[in-house]
Amino acid sequence: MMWLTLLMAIPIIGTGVIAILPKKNEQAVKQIALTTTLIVLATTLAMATRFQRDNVELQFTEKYSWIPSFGINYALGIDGLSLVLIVMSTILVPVVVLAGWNEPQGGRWSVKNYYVLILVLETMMIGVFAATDLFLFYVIFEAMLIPVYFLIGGYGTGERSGAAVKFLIYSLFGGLLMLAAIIALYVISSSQGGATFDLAALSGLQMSSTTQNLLFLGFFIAFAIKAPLWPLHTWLPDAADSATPGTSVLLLGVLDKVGTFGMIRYCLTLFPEASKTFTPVILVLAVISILYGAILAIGQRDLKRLIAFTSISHFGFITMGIFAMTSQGHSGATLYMFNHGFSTAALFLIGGWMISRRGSSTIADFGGLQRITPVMAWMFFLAGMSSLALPGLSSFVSEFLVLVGTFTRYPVHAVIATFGIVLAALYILIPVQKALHGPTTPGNENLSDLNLREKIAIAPVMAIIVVLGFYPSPLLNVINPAASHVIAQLGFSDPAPSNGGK
Amino acid sequence: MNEVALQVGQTAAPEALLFWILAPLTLIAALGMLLVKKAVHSAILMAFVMIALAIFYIAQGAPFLGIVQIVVYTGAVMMLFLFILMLVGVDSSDSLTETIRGLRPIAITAAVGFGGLMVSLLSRATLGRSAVGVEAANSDGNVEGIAQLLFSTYVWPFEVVSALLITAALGAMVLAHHHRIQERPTQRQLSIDRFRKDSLATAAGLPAPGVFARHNAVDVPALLPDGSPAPASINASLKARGDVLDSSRFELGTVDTSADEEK
Amino acid sequence: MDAANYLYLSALLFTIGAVGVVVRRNAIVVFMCIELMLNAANLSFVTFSRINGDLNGQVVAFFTMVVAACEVVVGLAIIVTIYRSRRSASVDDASLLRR
Amino acid sequence: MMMNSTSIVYLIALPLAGAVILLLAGRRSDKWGHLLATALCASSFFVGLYQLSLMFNRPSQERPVSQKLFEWISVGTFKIDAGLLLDQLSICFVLLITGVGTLIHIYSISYMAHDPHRRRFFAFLNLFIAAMLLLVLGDSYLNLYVGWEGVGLASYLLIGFWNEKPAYATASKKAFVMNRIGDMGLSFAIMIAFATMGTVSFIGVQAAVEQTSTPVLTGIGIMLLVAAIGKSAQFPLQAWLGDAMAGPTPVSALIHAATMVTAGVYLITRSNFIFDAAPTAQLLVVIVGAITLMFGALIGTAKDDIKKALAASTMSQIGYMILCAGLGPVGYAFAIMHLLTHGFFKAGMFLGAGSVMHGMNDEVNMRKYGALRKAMPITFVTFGLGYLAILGIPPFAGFYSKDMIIETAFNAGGSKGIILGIVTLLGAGITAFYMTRVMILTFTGTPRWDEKAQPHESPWLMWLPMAVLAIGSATSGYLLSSNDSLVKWLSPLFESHEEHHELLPPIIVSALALVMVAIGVAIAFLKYSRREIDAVAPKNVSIFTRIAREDLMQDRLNEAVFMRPGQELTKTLVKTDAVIIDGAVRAVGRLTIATGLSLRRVQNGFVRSYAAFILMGALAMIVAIWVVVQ
Amino acid sequence: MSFISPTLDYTLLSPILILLGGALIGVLVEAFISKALRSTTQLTLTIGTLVLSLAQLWKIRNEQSMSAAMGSVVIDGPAILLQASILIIAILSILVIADTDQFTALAAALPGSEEERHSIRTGNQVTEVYPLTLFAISGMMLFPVATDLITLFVALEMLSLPLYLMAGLSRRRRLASQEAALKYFLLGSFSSAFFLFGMAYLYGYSASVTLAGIRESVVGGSGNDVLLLLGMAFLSIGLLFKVGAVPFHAWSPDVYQGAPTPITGFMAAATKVAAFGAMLRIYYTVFANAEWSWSPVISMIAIVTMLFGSFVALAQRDVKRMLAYSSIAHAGFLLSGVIALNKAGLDASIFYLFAYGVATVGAFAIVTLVRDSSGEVTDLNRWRGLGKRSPWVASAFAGFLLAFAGIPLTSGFIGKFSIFSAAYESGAKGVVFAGILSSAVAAFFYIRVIVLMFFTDPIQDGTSIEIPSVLTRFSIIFSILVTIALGVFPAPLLSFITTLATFIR
Repeated sequence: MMWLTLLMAIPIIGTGVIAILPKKNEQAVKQIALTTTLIVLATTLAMATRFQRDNVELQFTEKYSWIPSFGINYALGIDGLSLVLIVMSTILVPVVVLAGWNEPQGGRWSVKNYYVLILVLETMMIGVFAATDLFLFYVIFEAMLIPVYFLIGGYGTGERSGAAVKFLIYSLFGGLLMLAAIIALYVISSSQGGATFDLAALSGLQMSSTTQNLLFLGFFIAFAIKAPLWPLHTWLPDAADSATPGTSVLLLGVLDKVGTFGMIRYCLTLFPEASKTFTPVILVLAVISILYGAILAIGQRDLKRLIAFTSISHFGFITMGIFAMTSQGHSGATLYMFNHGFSTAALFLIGGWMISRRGSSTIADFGGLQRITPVMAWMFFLAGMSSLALPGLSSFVSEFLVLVGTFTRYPVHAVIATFGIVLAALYILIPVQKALHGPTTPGNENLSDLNLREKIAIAPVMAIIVVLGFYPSPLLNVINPAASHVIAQLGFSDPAPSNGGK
Repeated sequence: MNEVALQVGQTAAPEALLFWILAPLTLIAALGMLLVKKAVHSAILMAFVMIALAIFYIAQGAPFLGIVQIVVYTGAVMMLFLFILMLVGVDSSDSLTETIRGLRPIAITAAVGFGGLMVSLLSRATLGRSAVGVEAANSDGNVEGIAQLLFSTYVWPFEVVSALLITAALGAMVLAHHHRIQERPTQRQLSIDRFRKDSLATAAGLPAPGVFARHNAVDVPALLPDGSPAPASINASLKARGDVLDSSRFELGTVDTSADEEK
Repeated sequence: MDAANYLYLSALLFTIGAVGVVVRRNAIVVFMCIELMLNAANLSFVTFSRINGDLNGQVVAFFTMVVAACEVVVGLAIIVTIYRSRRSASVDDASLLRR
Repeated sequence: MMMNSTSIVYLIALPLAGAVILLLAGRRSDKWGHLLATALCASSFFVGLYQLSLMFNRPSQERPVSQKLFEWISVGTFKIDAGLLLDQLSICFVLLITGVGTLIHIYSISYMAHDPHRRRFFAFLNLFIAAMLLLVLGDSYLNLYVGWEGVGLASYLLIGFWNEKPAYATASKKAFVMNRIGDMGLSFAIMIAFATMGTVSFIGVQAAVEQTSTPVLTGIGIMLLVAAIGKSAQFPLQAWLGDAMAGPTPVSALIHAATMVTAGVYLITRSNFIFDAAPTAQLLVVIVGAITLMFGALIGTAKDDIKKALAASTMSQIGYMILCAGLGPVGYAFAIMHLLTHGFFKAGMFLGAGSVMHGMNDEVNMRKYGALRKAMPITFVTFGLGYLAILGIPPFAGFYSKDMIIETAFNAGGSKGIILGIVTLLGAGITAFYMTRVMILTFTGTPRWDEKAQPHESPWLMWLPMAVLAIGSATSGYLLSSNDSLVKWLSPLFESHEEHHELLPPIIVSALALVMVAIGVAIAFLKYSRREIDAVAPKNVSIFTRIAREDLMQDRLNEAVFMRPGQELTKTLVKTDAVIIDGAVRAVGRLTIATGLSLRRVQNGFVRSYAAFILMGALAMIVAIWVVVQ
Repeated sequence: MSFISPTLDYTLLSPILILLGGALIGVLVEAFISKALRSTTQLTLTIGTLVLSLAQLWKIRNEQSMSAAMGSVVIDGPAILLQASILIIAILSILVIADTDQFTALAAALPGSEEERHSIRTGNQVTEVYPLTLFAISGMMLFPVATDLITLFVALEMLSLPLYLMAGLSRRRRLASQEAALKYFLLGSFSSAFFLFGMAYLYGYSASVTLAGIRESVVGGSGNDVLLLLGMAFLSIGLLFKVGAVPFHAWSPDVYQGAPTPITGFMAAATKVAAFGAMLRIYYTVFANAEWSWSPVISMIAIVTMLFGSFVALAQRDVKRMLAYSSIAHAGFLLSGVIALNKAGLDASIFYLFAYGVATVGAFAIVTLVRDSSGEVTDLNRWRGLGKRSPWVASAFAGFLLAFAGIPLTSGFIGKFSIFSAAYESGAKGVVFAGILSSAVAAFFYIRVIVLMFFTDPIQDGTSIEIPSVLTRFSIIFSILVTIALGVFPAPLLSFITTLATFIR
């Protein structure tokens, strides 16, 4: 059964249905969109149950010739890493649809367009994680920019068009560098027994170390822009500031993961030697991202920008985990991707509700929400706790795994990065104090608490945050084989306990 | 010319004499084309160059081309040029001062560099085969030889060129052909119209353009007694071209009488 | 006397024609300079025809003349049209299109 | 092989269930929430008692039991089970936490009766109990870490319970952040342990200690100490504790006196195997303890806020425990003993303070008290018993535990022993001074009440727990030390290589201590009992008093060293990000456009220029050919 | 010396002959059909001719011949492909050209004269554009298949002369339009003079005017290379001028802007195919063995062209000028296909030419639709909020722009990818890198237009979207469909090209 193609097709079918609906009938459009995303979710979960978790090979593979002259295939397949990210994406989309029920109203275009964009984006999100053909991956990687661009520019607030352009230009620039590297890979592959874009075949190519280093950089810079790594991050705060909360969730929660996903799937597998060469630099950048993102988050006055900067810090952790080259670091990073999706989703969605109710995103405009809108306030608090990686909540497991995994090989980096957890306490508790605590600020008195729809939307996110904090095994069991496979392929094994040299 | 490779063998002395007399003259004429102010002089010089070239053609065993050059080029094409020059104004002359900044040095550099390098390069060229001379090819007669090629080997481009000629004719027609909009009124008709039409306001003729005291060019409207400009005083096609000066400048404002008061 | 001399002459005439296009402002003179360049090329063709000992070069020169004639028709028509609209044959006056 | 148990988890599950139910049920549980919470806490206490009884019935080596719940994290060799470990040490804590916890639940029913959010308060209390139990029951450092941060969270929530007051909200944030600094130490310890030993469970680490080099152990030890410093408000991370008094008084009693703040002591005693093998770390522990002991005591002398005075005292008393725990195998048991007795008497006193505040319209300034003895006799008695206990007057609890510590300090040997002995003795004296001051200012002398104040005794729901704790304060010392019962109970856990080098005989130490106490009490009487107390704190006081009132400048120091530079750094970086990094990006954009604009000028509209381009292009080509031909 | 009677293979030449025949009939139509019927007749005739020619081309798609016209014309795979591209682009363009509102009512009338007004009133039309276009198309068809220098030169002039004329036929801004014609004409003849001069040297070098003869000399020539190098350089100038490569590009922004927009679209798309077609043939077959000499120069030009086009496009405020610079940049990209000098490069170039041509026609067709009361609005600032007023038109335009920018799932991406990979394969890494860099810059201005259309609010200045005629609409829809289809399923076309595209020598 073509599970992955089916997954990608369902949203497209939904798009078709929405397209034939009259523009006026917004409710029907929304309901169809929600139903479609829920069907996708159900199908994903059905697929996930059939996933053989100890099998490190790609599963649910499909392969059809697409452009034979270049050896390009429509090839899909997933391993634990992709599965986890696909599951995350398909959970987040219905949540976003439900949570942002009234979001598209403020847009430049119709509600219908909004959901068409969202559904198209969902197809691409599944495709980008499932692609096992480099060309297919790149096509989706770039094409994804377009719906997001229109989502930010068309339905955002404030300086939305500027932010959308900045996002697009940044991403396109990275994408073009990657294209150069892809072209080089293609040419090299065709000189070594047949042009191909098959991931497995490409990873066996012979390259001089200079070539490998250059190509690695081409890929890595593209991914580092996506998963914003210092100093390529400046598009993110602007984009998050302007986008609707729902878009921000998809942008930070899913799209940016393509960056970190790509680092594992493409940078490490295709260029093992170059990965090793660049590891020291990347780790330093990751550590800078962690601290820099955190410090800047502390310095923000705007709630959305603050959340964006926390994500920069979190992506620093993920990158660090990936390049620590230990199974703990890798599994932790993958798990972190999943968890970050939900904690950021929670922060953005609840923050978005706060902002839309108050009509301002300046933190100082809030105050005393805990008494006016207790449910919303406590949900925000819980999301914040997840973001600062409180033990017992999901992010802790991943963050700690990353730190431990890094420490065993790169103790200094891990130690410096750990200071991030103190900064995390500050960047979460400062907005909590200003927005939720303290006396009620004038203008807030009549804010309404979450309604039933919003509660239903946020409930699964919260549940995942709490449950995975205590019981991450189901996910880890899926992630571990894939993670150790990558590590082993690179020729790394976890450092043995050193006993301090005794 | 020392080891130059393009050895064709020494040609007959008369040809050399012809060349050394005519070639400098040709060059001078060509240079003159650039340096004379009047376009018509350029055209005359150009005609001279063409005739000189025709002579060279004949000298080099291409009598047919030489004749065509004189008949078609000098006779037809150059005459067309002159014809158009007449149309445009035979006295029209260029100022030779350069108005585009930086172009003069570029032109001089290009002239010197291009010419010098071309000569230098040609002097280095070798062919690696000996020159043949056109006598053998002309054995059946130059015209016949050319005809042979034209109507067998090059029949396709020859046919296609006809399309080119049609294009040119069509193009010239598109750009030049006027449709007769209406019957041109006869003198008689005009005269009748002048007096028998709607009003007699213009029976004495339209006002002449220009204001003597301030500005008397044809593109300046005359002023009516109330000081406002008279639109009818301007030629319609000037108006259509937008070449009319803004008439408001010439409206009578408050008359400056300060000088009078002083007295 | 070397046939190559014709080639030098041709090159120089071509150069003069090319420079003329750049320095002259009257559209008709500019166009004549272009004709000069074509003629220079023809001279080369005829000379090479002699060196190579075949008539192909002469045929090319013949074609060139025909083509040049067509070009002249079209070109002069354009120049006349623009002169009629603008009352000027200076190429420098035709510089509306720049931004 | 350790015995398995299936019932340990209920200790945690019961209060946790309470917290979850109360939080999710929301307002619907307002009516019965506090009762449920109290009941669940109490049942947890009874489970604890049941476990104790089971333990008694087993021979001492088989007493520890464990329970594996599920596999929590497993990646490569990093395998952490959600596992619990109940041994002689943790059961002490379990009983203290649930016992004192239950009493404080009961107390709070009445104390918080008029608060609209009482239910939430109880939910947080239950959450705290659950987290604290997880802290002491976790079988690995990582499990402990979960509880460790969990109590931090509960503490944060409870300190900030009345967060509509900005100062309280700030206090809670401060507590959390400073705790996190300590937590970072714990993270480091865990990371080092995993990297060097490959395990982070207590048993595993204990087994691996022998193969591990001393520098590593010292590192782990120091990092654990950092954790303890943060959680137990030791020098230099002590500043949050005073502010933490912003929380409701029962919270101060439970979390910031009896249980959470002593978690540092638990961590050090739990990690005895590491510290035993890392003398440098151990020495640092002692030094930190000694400094904090004096630090807290000195602050205590200057505080007019009854809760802050008690908080300072807590800090100081925990300093005693930490010091003692740093003295190695001989000290662990005594540290625990003091911890337990302190739990009783300090909780009792805090509840007493709460009772006083309850009767005095939430007034905390002792200068506005006076002569409350008659108005609230029960409070006076229970507080008084606690007072006697903390002073170390025989036969009250403090006498046994504190004397042991002083004795152990003297016995530490060499100049270290002498210094530590003197410090602990001095501390005892100062403690006597400031506690007597508290007693005098609060209960004796003339009333300095506000007009509106109508002091009255608290209802029985409040005084009953106070009474129970007072009884504990009076008797627990004797019960725990008779027959060395606690020491023997704990001894299987601690490697004891007894090396007694008694500097002074116990009796002399006791005598010295009592003399110091007497001196302290006497000075306090002389200073506060014989003349009128100002209702407003006098301004023209010595520099020392002023420094002491400012908590020995700790906040100013933090502000100057960390906060200000931190804020500056943040501001600078925010600016840098906008101006330099984003600026560079924008500059590239602008440069691109500028390049386009300047190149556009080439297109000047003149056909002759265009022809010149072509000619120049041709010239360039010819030049290239010429170069090639050369 | 006896006369060899010439033989022409009329089947193979039929596509071109049909066009010439159609054009001649068109001329007759001008003479004999009444004004009222003329424009319909011409349109039908022209489309019929083009379709017939295309059908004929399809029939001979697998033919190969060097001697179709006494060795003047070669018919091979690339020839068929290029001719087909030109024809398809021509059909699309004709549909847009059919919107006669773009053309002056009477070219001979003075701008603003009573005569002109009268012509407009009476609905007079310059229907001569149809035969002129057909002549231009025949020239374009001939250009890439010519195998001797004479045919090459004649074809070059034949495609140019009608374009010179048509550039001056705009209905609005006639002075600018005439200026465009003058500039195009002067510079065009200037560059053909270079072309001719280059031919002379090649003839001198090889003693042959056929490409095959020149090739032989290049492969096994005995003299030195001076004449070859000069010949190549001057010939290249002519070709590079036609494709609009820097520094021979300067005509294109002015001419694109001044010419009637449908002609601009036709010219930008079809001329490029023809010129690159000829260039590919010449470089791949004739000059291939002298690669050492021209490759660095062309690489240099390609790099400069890409960068210059992209950077200057950024600074444009007029949509037609912007597209002109964009086409300059694309000429640079296409040159990398010439540099590649391998099969992949040939395939990629042909694909790119077709994809780019179709998108270009579509883009310019859309430009014709944005008007105010006085005609087309090409000022970008007045395109603000177009997405709001007519989302479909704006979306289609955005689609073309994205294709130009080379965003995946558009034909532009596949084209860019294939051409760059071919260039990379041949070792021209610098060119590829410059291409990537300039693509990044180019993305800037394409996106700027999209932002203008979609993310800014419309200004009320009377700019409106003309409801497209059925023909224009068809052209646009077809173009956008092809653009997307070639982005998503390029395989059929690519493999078709791969099987066919081999130069025979």
